Amino acid sequence: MNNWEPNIVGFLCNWCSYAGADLTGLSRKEYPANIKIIKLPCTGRMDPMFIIEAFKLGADGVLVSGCHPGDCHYNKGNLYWQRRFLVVSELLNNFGIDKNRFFASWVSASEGVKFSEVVKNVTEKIRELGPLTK
Amino acid sequence: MKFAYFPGCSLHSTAKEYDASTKFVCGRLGIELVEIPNWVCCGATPIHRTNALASIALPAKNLLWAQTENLPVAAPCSECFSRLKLANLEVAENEELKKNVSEVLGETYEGNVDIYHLPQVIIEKIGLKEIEKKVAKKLSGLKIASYYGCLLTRPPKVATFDRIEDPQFLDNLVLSLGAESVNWAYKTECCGATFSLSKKELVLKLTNDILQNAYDEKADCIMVACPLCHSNLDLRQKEVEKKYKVKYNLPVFYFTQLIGLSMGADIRGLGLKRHMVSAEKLLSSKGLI
Amino acid sequence: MKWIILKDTDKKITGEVEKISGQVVANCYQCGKCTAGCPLAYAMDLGPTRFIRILQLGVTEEIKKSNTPWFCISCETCTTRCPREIDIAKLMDATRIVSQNGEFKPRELRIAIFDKIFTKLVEVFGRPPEFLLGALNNALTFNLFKDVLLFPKMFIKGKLPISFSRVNSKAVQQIFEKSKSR
Amino acid sequence: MARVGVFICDCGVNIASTVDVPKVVEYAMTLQKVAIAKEYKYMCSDPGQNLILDTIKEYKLDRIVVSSCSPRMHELTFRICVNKGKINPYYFEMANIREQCSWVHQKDKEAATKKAMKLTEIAVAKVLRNEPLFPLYSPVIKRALVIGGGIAGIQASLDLGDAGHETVIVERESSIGGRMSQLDKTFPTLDCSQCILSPKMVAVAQNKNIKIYTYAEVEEVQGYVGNFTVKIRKKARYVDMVKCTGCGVCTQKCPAKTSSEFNEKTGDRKAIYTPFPQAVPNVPVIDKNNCIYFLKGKCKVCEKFCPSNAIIYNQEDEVVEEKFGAIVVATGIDIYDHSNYGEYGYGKYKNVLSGLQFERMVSSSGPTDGHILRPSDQEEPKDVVFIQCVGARDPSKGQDYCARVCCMWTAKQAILLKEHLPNSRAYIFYIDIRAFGKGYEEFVRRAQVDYQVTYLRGRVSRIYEKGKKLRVLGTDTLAGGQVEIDADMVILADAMVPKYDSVKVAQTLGIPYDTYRFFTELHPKLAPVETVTSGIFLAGACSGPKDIPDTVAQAGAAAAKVCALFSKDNIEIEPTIAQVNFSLCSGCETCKLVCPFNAIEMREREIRRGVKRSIANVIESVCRGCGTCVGSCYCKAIDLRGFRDKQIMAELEAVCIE
Repeated sequence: MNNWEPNIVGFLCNWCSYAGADLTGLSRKEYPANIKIIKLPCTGRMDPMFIIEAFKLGADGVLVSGCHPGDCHYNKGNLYWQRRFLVVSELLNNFGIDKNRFFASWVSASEGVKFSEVVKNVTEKIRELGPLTK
Repeated sequence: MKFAYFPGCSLHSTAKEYDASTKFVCGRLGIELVEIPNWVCCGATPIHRTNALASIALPAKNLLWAQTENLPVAAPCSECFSRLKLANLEVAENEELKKNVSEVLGETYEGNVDIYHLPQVIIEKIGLKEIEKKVAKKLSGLKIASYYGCLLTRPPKVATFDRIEDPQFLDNLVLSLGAESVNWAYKTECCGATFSLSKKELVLKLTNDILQNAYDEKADCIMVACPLCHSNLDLRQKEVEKKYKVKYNLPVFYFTQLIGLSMGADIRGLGLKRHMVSAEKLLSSKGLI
Repeated sequence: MKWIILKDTDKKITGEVEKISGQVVANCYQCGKCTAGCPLAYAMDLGPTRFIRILQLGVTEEIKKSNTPWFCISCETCTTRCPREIDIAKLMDATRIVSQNGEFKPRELRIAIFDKIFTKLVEVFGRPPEFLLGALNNALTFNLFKDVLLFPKMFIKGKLPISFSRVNSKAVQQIFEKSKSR
Repeated sequence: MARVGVFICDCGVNIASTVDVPKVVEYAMTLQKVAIAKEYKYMCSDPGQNLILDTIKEYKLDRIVVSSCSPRMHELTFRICVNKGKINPYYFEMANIREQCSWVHQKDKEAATKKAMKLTEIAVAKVLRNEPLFPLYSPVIKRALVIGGGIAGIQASLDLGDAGHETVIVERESSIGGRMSQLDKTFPTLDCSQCILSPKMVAVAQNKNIKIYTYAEVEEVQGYVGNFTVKIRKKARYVDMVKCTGCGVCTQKCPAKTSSEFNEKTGDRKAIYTPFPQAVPNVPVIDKNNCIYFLKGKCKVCEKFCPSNAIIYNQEDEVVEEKFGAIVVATGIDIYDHSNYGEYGYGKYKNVLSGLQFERMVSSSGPTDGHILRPSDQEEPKDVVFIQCVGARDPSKGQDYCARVCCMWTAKQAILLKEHLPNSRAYIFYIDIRAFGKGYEEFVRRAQVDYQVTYLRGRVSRIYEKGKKLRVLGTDTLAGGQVEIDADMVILADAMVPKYDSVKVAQTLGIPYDTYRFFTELHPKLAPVETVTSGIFLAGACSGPKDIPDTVAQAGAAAAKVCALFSKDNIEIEPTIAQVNFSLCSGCETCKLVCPFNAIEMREREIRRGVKRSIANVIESVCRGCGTCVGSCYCKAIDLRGFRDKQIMAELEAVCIE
């Protein structure tokens, strides 16, 4: 298990967090390469199934990131996601998945530095937790 | 209200009167001070200029007791307060430092002790209203320049209880005692305490600037909350007058002495006779003794 | 005016100062607010702003020669007002610590000696006896009669207890010994 | 049979110096259904696009993946290119291997290369599940809304009005004019600000295409490009706009005084007032918080003296709803609050003024009629100190950015001082002089040489009162010394900060803002007046500090963008919207409930012969494709085109399965 590298899925909303992640690149702020990003129009699109499915398929961690409350491009999609988030995170334990493997954050289009911090933090935490054992 | 009391070296030597008047005032206001057993020097400026780790470990050593007893700490000296609070903050912020400090001490210091400067204890925890109730004799007619010095209001992360520039809490206290507060510009300038023994000529200039400004703004006297400020402004005042060929004759009081005076305490008990610049003439001219 | 030969500059001292203080000197944009408010700048050769500049460039000789860090009085005015949030007083402390660590000779001996005496007294007694502090300082800086006129009066006023009590000295010595090794 | 072509871009060295591109190409070739993978230096360039077109023909490709920069940068470019190759533009996906790979993993080339392979694989997985989509069209309402009546809003409205488009200005204050009307002269030409602004204000009022709502605010914005529905609150001004002739008798007679916001609290105004004499419209308002009648129930002096019976004490706010095709945001700025600098004593010492306060003092329509007088005793000042960068370039105050105008503004004020009081002495403390505009450097030289203004390089540490004077403790880092000046007056240059409620405005409009709360452009260089929300444009300092020339230029640019939009009768809208699978829908109405745009209606539908049920239906012209309905549907009956469950699942599989 020496060569194990965490595999992390990042679901980002198109308007804030994806743009924020682009800004991280524009400002050349390094972060670990373990995260792979899937773009969504809005965190409101986030289906809880995606998260459970991700762990089922073997992801070690999942991050969902959207606009700050109030800043949603579609007014309130992120607020619906916020509600679902609480349910999903409780639900995960029932599936035998440590809910500490699941992260959510708000990153705006101007928070490039914050995005790199979030990813660093997530990667570090997952590294501590070790690989997901089924 | 109970506090772990850290008097600091000066209050056991050059500033015994500050210690005495503090105990008197706190007694009257119902503040219980328990002296930290076997406390040692906070390290003051010379140590943080020579040994970064010891400058945190020494204050932490003293705070260990407060940590076990779960008591907030009250420090009457600005230098001690600053060192104690900074040590606490830095240990709380920095895991590696916490590890190092704990190793040096042989005990784990967590960095979670509340540390207050003595004026903060009296003004914030007791409140000016309570003090006003206890004033037996208003200090009417006395024009007091409140001198905060450097470490009572700086740096911002340590001194968080009033605005940094142009602080007001001591001025408000002065008004509560029935005296007049002098609006002056040098209230937060540095007196140079650190160089008192090593670079006296620098200290004399800084002290002169402060005395001069208080004198120009027509203060009768200066009120301080730090034994180091006091020793420069009082002990060296004659020397300053001689060097700069001026005459100030400004008595320098500890704020606790003035509270004590307004509560009707005896001037000998407050240690007013121990000052180099005699206060008796001023106080009797205002009918306060 | 002198030449600053950039190939002769060296960031060794700067690096150590940054490490001890936790500050980044490149943050400084030389606005001069620290010097403007420094109560002792008048006595300094460079003043804090220019001192940070030579730290930025790594002009080793100038850093060693400057009295600026030695005259810093730790009043924190610069730190409080610095727009770039640099703890300038800490930079000055760190420079002196680098010197104490043997990197270079202290520029202001009298100040360095006082700091040494004070530290030693804390180490030995736990609380430094002020009488001894004054006396030793005078003796070691060849200034035997400094403040002598003050002593009798201080004595009468009860401000100069001549006593030597040791408090907690073992624990304190342990602090010094252990922290030296780091 | 799907045939995917993968095109991997070097982006010069931007990608290729970190990612081993040939390795990615090699990997892509091994992926399922990939017919060909190719590398090129600049895929977005003409030869790059031609390479794609030629390859499509040669290999009979029907789906395309480009691994290059962010789709936010070039998705549209490549969609157009793919379309030219006769492939539906939605049979295209991009893998972001620059912003989200090579630029952020520069220190670990191996990991970056592996990630680039994975990202390409993810895009291939998705494109295989894509479907052809066709653009939807929506009609454009050719009316523009301009929010803010400062110089930016005025210029944008004039340009739009002149182009023949109906335009509405909504201004919060009782007159248009904004910050520029507060200025005395403008740099570097020293034109009188009011003299060049007033004609434009009048022109706006007279333009038959432009309608002005002053003392009004935008409350709610619904809809999308070409079709916004906006609620505007017209605050009660207690004066009949039609009857009032602007004679000013009411203001003269009003007994209630308060400090004037227009004069930055350096002078007084009445409770019924126009902010300044040239106000447009020249109709006063009653300030309810200071009016004696509203406070105490008695007075009515204005009503008594009004010759045209224009006072209406019981007037109420009115909310109107109007339709617009485009919105120009020109909400402007506030001025930094200098009292955050305790060491400068602003607010404590009378003779420490803000730049705008000095501006009012110099203005001949200001409270001192243009005489420069020391506020403490109304004496003419001799020594005046100006300090630049107050509230700017100062991370300790959370204001990291350069104020952008204060170098020039301060030079101008020093010149005005010397013109008014030739025997005075002016000192300017600066850190750097940023005089990059046309004629700016020459202007600063004039201040230094012709007007003998003393420039001192350094920040001031402290100001305190000493007798009648202000002692200023500064430094001159060039001379290498501390500087002490006993000044009569100190002027702290003003930094522009976002309007206090900019976040609320951004949220109402659905546009992003930066960490300082300024609105964010679509692209800082290439799309400086657009926002991510199409149909909403930015003008002036609401997106960051700007001087007048830049503001006017930007306002014109915003107007041109609106004109371009209005040149079409219908506009294309993204077809990536929601779609209901009628046979799965249970009719629970959850989607209808969560939809932020009311784009879902319930409709009776025959699902089987003879069986009718009420099920959800997406109104295509209203849906904006956020997918919130999809995320909350219990029966998986609703899906989002372009981001279907099966597409995201395919991406997920590609990520997770090694």
